[in-house]
Amino acid sequence: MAELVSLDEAVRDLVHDGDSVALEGFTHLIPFAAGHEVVRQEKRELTLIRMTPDLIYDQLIGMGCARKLIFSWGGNPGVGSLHRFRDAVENDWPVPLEIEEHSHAGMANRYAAGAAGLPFAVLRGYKGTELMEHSETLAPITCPFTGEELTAVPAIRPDVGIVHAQRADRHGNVQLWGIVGVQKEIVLASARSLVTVEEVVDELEPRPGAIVLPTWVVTAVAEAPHGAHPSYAHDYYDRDNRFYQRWDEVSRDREGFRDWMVEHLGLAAGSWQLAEQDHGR
Amino acid sequence: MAELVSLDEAVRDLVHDGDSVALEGFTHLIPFAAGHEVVRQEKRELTLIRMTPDLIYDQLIGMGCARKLIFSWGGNPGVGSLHRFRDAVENDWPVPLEIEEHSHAGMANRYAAGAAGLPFAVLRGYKGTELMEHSETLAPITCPFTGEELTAVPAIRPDVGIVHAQRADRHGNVQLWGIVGVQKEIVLASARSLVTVEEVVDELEPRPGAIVLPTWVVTAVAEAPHGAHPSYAHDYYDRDNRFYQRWDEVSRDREGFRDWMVEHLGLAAGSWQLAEQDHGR
Amino acid sequence: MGADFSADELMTVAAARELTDRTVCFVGIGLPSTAANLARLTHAPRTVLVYESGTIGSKPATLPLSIGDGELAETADAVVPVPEIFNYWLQGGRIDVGFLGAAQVDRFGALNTTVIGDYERPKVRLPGGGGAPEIAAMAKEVIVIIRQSPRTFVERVDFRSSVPGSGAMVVITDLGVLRPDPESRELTLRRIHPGVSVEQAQEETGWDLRVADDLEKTDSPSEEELGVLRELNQALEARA
Amino acid sequence: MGADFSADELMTVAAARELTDRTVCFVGIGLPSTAANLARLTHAPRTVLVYESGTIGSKPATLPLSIGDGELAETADAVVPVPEIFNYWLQGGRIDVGFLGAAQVDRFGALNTTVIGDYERPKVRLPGGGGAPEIAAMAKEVIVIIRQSPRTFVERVDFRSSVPGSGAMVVITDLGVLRPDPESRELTLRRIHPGVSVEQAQEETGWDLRVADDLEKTDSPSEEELGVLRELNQALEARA
Repeated sequence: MAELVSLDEAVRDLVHDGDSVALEGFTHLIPFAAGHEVVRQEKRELTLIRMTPDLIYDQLIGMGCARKLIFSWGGNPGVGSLHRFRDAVENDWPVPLEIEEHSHAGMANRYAAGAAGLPFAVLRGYKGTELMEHSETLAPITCPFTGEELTAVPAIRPDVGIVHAQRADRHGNVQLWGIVGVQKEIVLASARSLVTVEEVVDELEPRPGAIVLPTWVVTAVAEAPHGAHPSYAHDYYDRDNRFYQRWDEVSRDREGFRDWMVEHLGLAAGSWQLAEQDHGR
Repeated sequence: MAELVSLDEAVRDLVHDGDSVALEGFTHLIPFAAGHEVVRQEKRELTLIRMTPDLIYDQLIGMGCARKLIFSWGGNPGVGSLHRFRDAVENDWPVPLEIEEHSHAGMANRYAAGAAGLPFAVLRGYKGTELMEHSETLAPITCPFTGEELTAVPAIRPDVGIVHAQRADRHGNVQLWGIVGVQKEIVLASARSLVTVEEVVDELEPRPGAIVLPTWVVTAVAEAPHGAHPSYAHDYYDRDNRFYQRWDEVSRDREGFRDWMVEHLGLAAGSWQLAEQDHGR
Repeated sequence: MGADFSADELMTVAAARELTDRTVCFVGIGLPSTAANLARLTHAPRTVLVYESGTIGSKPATLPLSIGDGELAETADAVVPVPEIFNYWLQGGRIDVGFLGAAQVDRFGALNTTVIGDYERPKVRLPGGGGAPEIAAMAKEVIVIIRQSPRTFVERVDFRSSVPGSGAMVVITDLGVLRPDPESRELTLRRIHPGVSVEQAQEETGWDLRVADDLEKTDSPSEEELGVLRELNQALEARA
Repeated sequence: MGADFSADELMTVAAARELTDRTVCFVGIGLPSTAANLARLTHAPRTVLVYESGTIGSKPATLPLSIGDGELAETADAVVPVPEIFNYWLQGGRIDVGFLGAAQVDRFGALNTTVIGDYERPKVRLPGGGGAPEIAAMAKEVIVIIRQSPRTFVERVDFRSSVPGSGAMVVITDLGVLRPDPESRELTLRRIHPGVSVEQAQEETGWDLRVADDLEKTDSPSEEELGVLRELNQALEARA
């Protein structure tokens, strides 16, 4: 049964330094508020997992929370680069970032395998791509019936899965609708899960296109109104496209980025002035 | 784009002697009307596929339409045996019936693999069971990452998939809700598909729990009101439990069964008086 | 056997008692469904019922007649496709207790629901495995409900349809309750129903039945248990 | 290049023209989405748009800004989970046309969207493969939209992010339209845009570009095409 707790309590209890953490939400319901809380609590050495590292991962990476990123597409959708992600990969700033790279189909299947209690998933794909040569998490596999060669990918089972949803009831049952992405998969694949919601309601009235995650597969539910901003929550608020565009400018420069984060997340300034190492080449 | 046609035309066009045909619907929306039309048109040598051969398969088997059955549970739910299925397996009446037997999980995954364009699926299961020894459609498979041994099952891709749904619009888009079973999987896995519906409507208003199969993945839609009776159509009519119970008596005896079918399906009597062979032991 | 309740009633009550509250149960139709709903309506109100038709958290007011009754969907927290129920929910390790029936059980808990006689030329063709092979393998605990006789309790099943996984197992019969010995995995009589003798249990077993040193006795069904159970069954018969 | 339309406009129109009606398109954001919607609003009204966020049959009135805009879900025939869109719909072989962009394309149609420079120590880290590797492999036809220059049309891509499958391929640039030679699979200039010379196309290619014997010329965008396209783009800018 999920506990209804505050967001800071949930992050404190569920996310530990060194954990593998997936904050998911495919273009919709991206758990920004939860990610900001991870930044505030200065979690370190995380393995961050996400199909589309969005602005929230740019922020986590830029604030030095991550040592590794597992992903399939790392850009600012419709805008361009994620500058903090690039700076980490290209220049090891603020700390080196190991990457494990897949395609969307590969990531989605890795999550599904995790949810299904399987050690791996099979798909057509990756064939002829150079990802096959750079990855220990891709392997050929042969169909025992047809002899055809396909590609296997290992299941992903994060220590913590974090998603945002529209609603929960007071028992901790969670309801979300619109683009449902991989929310269910990541909650089911993770050892612990946190769902932030726009609101807690008395009753989850059935809605077209809605899925429900029963309380007994969720570890904690925390109310976080507007918790997906600047992404959106279907039927609650729209995507803040201007924010995505402004981020290109805000994040381009290390100092400007840090100042913005300190200001907008209300961080104690001192703790974020990391000793910067010269990782330039 | 699906064509809207009459049921007899749809069965005539889509189902041919010798085809593999899956009439699916897990306990709900079982396509009885379509199955009866297959009986009426005297299709022969079919490979029938279905997780839970229900009364409709008992009827198809008893009328000599099938040469093979691929299934996972062959009983009259809550009542007992399917007598025609048993008579075919035990006594080869009216014709011998080859069987290919799986578990529910295996069948569901075989359909899912068919829908996903994969030659096989992987699951935990079957281990230690005797099905492994009696099946050419089960094989061990080793996880390339962990070395764990699991079970592979080959995809099922029927020549024809037949399901029943609540509604279609005039473009042939199909909507169904309640227990959705494996309806989507079988339509997507099949080379051709027929969906019978309770009614054709102008607009498919969104409904909680409903799924939509777009017209361009369906071959034909045929209106067949009450077409799932004696199973049920959620929000249209309930399961006819008495029919299921009466079937036990009706189907117990070969003559009585044939008489019932001739009478209730309005069959021309002559064509069904097959030369009975003595397959008794 | 007491005069105030039938053997089936006792079996159902004994099975219901195996369920503790907040348990997630994967339920088949028939006695298992009756037992799980009896538990939900008596001592274990927060039992979560999962049916293989894809309904999660169903709270039927009356007993379903088939595993896919409309009421199971209407009262569920979620309805998911059948591949998902087997993959994400059962295989995903989320099921605490799976209920199974069988035509035969052997000394080590293998179940036969497939054939009596030879597989290729069976004397009796039974329905088959259905969801049972994976339920037996994946549920954290398996509760088997079966009437005990030399024909059902056999040294060797005619066909191994399902075999126990790494989870716990309990076999509930009309005579008593059996569990595998922790070492040998052999089914051992742990509890005996009121009015049944150890000799009787041994006579109705097709192998040399082991009996626990600390054999316990099943409590007779309480008035509440019998009352709820009979109400459930009467409502079921009225609808059938 | 004509004075009445930009190179991007011409590219988008040329891409839209590749779509015949009733085509099922797997669409990414940016020029591909613009081209597919342009086709839907002009000559191919029954084009089915599938976005990798899981929306099937979206009919947006305005161009989406991200691949998962709410309007895509609201106007869709169906919204499915992301694993399903890749497994049942793309891998299932149901996509007629997939649109792709890239930073580099090579002589044989391999695409790079991953890095400029070395993979381990990249000069420029690009977003990566996303949905492209499977789109390239599984769609019946792949339309690549890319501006042509010696830096983008390279003899050898820095990283093979996606490689063509067994389907057809067409590469649409600001200079012309290329297709693989049926025998050698080498990208060959098949059509040239108005105001562009063959020499110019060859200069902007990092290998010795083959030109079709029957080289065709692209028609200039029609008034209708330009009108609809500009309306789409203006509405997009107003919302951004």
